[in-house]
Amino acid sequence: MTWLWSNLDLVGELSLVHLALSVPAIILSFVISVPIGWLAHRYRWSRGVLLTLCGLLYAIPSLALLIALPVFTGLSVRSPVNLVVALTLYGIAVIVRTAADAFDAIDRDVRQSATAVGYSAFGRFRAAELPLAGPVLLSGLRVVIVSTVSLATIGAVIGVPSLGSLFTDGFQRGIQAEIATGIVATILLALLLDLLAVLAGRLLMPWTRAGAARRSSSQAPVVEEVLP
Amino acid sequence: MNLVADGIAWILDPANWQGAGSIPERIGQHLLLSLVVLLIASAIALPAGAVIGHTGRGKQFVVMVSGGLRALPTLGVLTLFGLWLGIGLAAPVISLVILAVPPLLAGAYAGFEAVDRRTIDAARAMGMREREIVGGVELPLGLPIIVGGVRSAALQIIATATLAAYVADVGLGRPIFQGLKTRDYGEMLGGSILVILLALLVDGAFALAQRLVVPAGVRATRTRELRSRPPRPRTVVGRPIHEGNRQ
Amino acid sequence: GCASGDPLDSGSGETDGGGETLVVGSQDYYSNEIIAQIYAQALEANGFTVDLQSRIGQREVYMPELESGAIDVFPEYTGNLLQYYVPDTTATTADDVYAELEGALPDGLRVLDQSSATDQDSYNVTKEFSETNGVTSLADLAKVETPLTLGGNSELATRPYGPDGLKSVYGVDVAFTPIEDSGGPLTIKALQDGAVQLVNIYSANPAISTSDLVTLEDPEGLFLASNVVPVVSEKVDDAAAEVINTVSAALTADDLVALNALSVDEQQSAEQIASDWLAEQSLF
Amino acid sequence: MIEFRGVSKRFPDGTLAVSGVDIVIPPRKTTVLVGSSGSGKTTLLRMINRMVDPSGGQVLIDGTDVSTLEPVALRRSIGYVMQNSGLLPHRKVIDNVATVPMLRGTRKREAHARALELLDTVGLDRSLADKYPSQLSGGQQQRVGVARGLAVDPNILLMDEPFGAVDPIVRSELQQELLRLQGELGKTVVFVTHDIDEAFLLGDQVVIMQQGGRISQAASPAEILAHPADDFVADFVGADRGKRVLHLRDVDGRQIVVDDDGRAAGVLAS
Amino acid sequence: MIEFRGVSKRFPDGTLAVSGVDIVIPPRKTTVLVGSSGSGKTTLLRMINRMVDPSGGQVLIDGTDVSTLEPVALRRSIGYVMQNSGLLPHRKVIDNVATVPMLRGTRKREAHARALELLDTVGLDRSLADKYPSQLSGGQQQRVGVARGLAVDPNILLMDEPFGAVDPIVRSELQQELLRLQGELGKTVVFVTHDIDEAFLLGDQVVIMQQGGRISQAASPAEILAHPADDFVADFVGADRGKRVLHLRDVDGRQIVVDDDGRAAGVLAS
Ligand SMILES: Nc1ncnc2c1ncn2[C@@H]1O[C@H](COP(=O)(O)OP(=O)(O)OP(=O)(O)O)[C@@H](O)[C@H]1O
Ligand SMILES: Nc1ncnc2c1ncn2[C@@H]1O[C@H](COP(=O)(O)OP(=O)(O)OP(=O)(O)O)[C@@H](O)[C@H]1O
Ligand SMILES: [Mg+2]
Ligand SMILES: [Mg+2]
Repeated sequence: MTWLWSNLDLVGELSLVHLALSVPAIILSFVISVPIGWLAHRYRWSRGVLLTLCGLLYAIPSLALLIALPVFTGLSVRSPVNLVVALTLYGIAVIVRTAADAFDAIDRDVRQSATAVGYSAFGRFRAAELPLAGPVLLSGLRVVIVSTVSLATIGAVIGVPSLGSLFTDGFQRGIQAEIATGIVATILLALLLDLLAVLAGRLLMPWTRAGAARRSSSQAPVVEEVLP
Repeated sequence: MNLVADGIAWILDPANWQGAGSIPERIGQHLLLSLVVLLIASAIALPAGAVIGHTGRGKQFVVMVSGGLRALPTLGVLTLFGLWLGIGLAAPVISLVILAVPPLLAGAYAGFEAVDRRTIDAARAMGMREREIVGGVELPLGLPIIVGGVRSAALQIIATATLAAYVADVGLGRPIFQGLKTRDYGEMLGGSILVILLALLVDGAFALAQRLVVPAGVRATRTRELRSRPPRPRTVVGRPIHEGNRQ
Repeated sequence: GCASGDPLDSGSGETDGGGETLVVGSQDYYSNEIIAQIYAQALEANGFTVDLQSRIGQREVYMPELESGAIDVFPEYTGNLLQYYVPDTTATTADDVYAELEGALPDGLRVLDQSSATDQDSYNVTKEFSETNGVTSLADLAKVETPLTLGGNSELATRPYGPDGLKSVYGVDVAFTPIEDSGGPLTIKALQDGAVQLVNIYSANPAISTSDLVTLEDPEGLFLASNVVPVVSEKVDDAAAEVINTVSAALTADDLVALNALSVDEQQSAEQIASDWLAEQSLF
Repeated sequence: MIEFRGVSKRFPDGTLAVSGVDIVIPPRKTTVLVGSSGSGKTTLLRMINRMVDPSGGQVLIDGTDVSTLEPVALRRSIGYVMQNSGLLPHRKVIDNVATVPMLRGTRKREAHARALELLDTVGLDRSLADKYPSQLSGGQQQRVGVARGLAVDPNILLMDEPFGAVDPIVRSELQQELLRLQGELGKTVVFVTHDIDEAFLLGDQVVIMQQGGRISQAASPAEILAHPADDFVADFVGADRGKRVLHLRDVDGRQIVVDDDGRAAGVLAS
Repeated sequence: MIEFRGVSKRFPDGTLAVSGVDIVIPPRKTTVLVGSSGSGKTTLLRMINRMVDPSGGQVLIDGTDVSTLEPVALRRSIGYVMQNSGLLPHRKVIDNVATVPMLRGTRKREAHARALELLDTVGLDRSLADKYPSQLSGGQQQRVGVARGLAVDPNILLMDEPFGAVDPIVRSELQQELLRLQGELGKTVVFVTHDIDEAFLLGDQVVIMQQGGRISQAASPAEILAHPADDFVADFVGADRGKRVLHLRDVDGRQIVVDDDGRAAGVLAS
């Protein structure tokens, strides 16, 4: 506790830095994954390829990715952009499958009725498929939020400051309170962003609440991340 | 790109295939560590997920635990336990178990949850006991999803077990750390490539297992889902009395 | 305070030609961070704009950035830095090392005055081990019967003074166990638990005295002298150099151990320790 | 004989699914519970094999209060057939049919032999025994469901909308089959449907239920048609066919029976 | 007028869903396609608004081959109502109804005003306008579906088992409502069902389809009853009500109409 009080500034600063690393990665991976997921859903043949490729990303050890990426991007190893790119890749690995499943799960009847009333292909995507995939996409986003915030700490090992710096520093100096603070701050940050996502979901998808009032069964699944 | 070539060269260098810390030894350590972690985590998460999936109670618990544990930064847990427990395998095993529990729990829960309630209801109405339902109906039908959870966990463990090298002289993380600190990027990438290959291999094996555990009768349905004809929507009535708990 | 600045402003300090902002970097090592803090605060106190980027990992990560001009001031250690550029150097004394280092640095980089404070690699054993085996010097290790394991950061495995150096200079065979905390508590715990018998700890580490360790003498000069020295880019003008040199002159070896103790034992932040020290020295 | 005495059921969430039901279900006859969705038919049915316990009143089988019986044993002694057959998708047809006997300890050989006979009974080819449920048509699955319900030769057979999800043609076939079977076996059948036509076809006694789980009328089909107990029953009985008040009309020399809306209902036998 | 000329459909997987269909659907009348599951009713229906394109033959609307029309525009000019209403669950009732007019460029105010009127037309309270579909009952949802189908005042209304998933009582209500509406609006309605009773009730022309997507008979209900084209039709027409050959029987002084199995079908008007 004493450590925390005398280092509140540091923790606050690192939290902001941590946010600045994870939020862009979260947003990017979401924005990139949705179209990929849609492709995987729309074109059956591409599904296996896309999902396997994205799953592959997950198999790359994070340290190795952080070091290897600059070879392709030309960035410096400890450039925050480098870390953001790596986090984005991991985010994509998590969310593409969920996105594909989200589009798969849309009620066929609704989809067909949207076609039947005369939506064009893109109109249908924008007006029906995207919002209807919303709840499942949100659940995927929530997983990405939590895992990205947690994974961003790894940057400390290669010199990108974040809450993870509290781990490496506390480790060297033998200050357990520092590490514990880092862990708790990371979790709080993840939960905070998660909460924001849930609130945003409520705001953007008011029908999910209306539906829940009547039948609670049709909510988004809790569990997303199980491979097929 | 020549970095990748360096990595491959490092792997192919016969000098790295013998003596202490040789590639086969590292791979063996990595696999063994991953296996131990997977077993421990499974022993914790699978029964818990099964109970929650079977009873339908505690869904919130699954969401909370898998969300909360996922938020736990592996590096932080590793260093914290490292300080407590010293060098060696204890700290990495603990932190990897924490990493593996969420997908396993989610998989087990989802596997049990995914079984058609009407099938379970029918089994109960026929007079199957709860354990007969769990073992004879839910487990075989949910197995593909459960194995999916194990697969996902295994993949993450193998990729992350590299961190074990932070506090223990074990696994394919060693060449990665060592290469990182000595600017021998060939060694580092070589280690990474090995980890990726290992992960792919294990993932492939699980993918196969996942196909194999799909019950025969269920596989037959896969082909016919072309059209949707929902029967009249109906409720499953009542929380049936389980054997024994008379009121 | 001015710790890490805008997180998305990547390490490339060259972005704007303002020239006023000096980027001070530090290793991923608490002691080094304290020194960097001292440099930064001293520069700021003298009207320079400073961007302090702490904990940039190991030499392999930050040296390329120094060379590229992304970092302007970096606290370094003469011996270790020289070995980075001249792995097979034969210099061992502080002055020799400093002289050779000046020539070894790539274009665009130079070292300012070296400080009398040193923080060099040193091999340590527990007092108990020292007494039972009668070991006080690295040369004594050759006669120890039981197998020896050396603990230290993984880069130690390939350093000239690592296991290979021990073998060639002192004829000592050691196994190696990597412990990635730069001679921190884990290393000491491993030593005390008997997981390793010999550990590499920086000589300014206060744990050497608090944990009752014995630093083994190095009669053959396996380790190079390694004094604290600032490496700077061309952006550092004479006025700035003057400020840093004043700091270097004031910093003693005992000071450094004391500062480190404040960090590890009192758990004070680098920023705090640096400003207290500067205030106490009243250099400016 | 099954007897409901002042039976009510309020679910934990407050829904009153069944309220104050008194009814006697005669042995060896078919009693059909009919009513619209949510009227408590399923809840009532499931009280018989203790899948639901009443929150008030008693359910008696041959004079014994079921609440004194062990649920698992009770369920194993009562046949249960549901919509979508409820077959275990990962077991072959024959194993599905033999499930309950084997749970009760019958040896596999015997249970299988009996299961094959049951396939004959419900009019299925024995060659289907080694298929999985998903390889059968909906109608065949329902037959397997009935065979499974009969596997332990129970006195009581509960059927919850067993033909609700199949084709009209297949449904009609299954209804005829059930009539035949019941003629042969004479079980006490309790049958739930929401189709008044099916109720009138199959039921010796028809129980009309309304929202809130109350019984509006319980009598024979003809009795109900002739003397509906109240407007609800009259409405319900008529609802499914427009109106049940019929007229005769001559089309091309044949006597067509039409209803109030002029809709054709059938041809009068000449 | 809609005309099918030698229309066939073979799906890419080889299923022959419709084969050699020739039929004329008269304007301002209701034509009902009836047949058991998989007989190609939906496929046939969807060829009208180009949700499915025939693999052989032509579909003409008022003499124009639909394959020359732009699918999206065509669909926007034809009402479509399906089972489970097919409402967009994330849009309020009023937005659902106003979808197509707004797609066609009608201004939001106007489209909403018209949508409110349509709610009246289909007998829904205007207060439901701001609810989401999931907050309505099944019957209400179907009404909204019909309102949406009528929103652009189309000449043609396609209805694919619109009442298949609702309660018998509600279904009967909706059927009456549709009859009333059709009396007022006089659209060309093509209606799919697998319920022969519903077909006879609603259809001016009833088209009986059999497996393989062939038409067995297309005629008025009375005509079909009086002269079924073949055994299949006779069977199918009879299937749903046991037998349609009826007899009169006296119960307590009232004339009850019963079928061959002695099952009560109704009461003869005295
Ligand atoms: N487990 C439960 N918890 C709460 N309410 C329930 C439960 N099961 C049923 N109900 C409610 O009890 C009422 C009666 O349900 P029940 O399933 O018995 O009706 P039903 O007549 O069988 O309807 P259906 O024709 O749809 O099968 C309904 O309002 C239903 O929503
Ligand atoms: N997209 C498709 N691809 C392949 N086969 C299809 C497709 N759509 C329908 N079929 C097949 O074509 C046949 C006719 O289907 P259709 O949906 O028209 O029947 P239906 O009469 O509407 O049946 P239902 O009453 O079940 O709705 C069926 O055998 C069906 O399996
Ligand atoms: Mg029911
Ligand atoms: Mg259809």
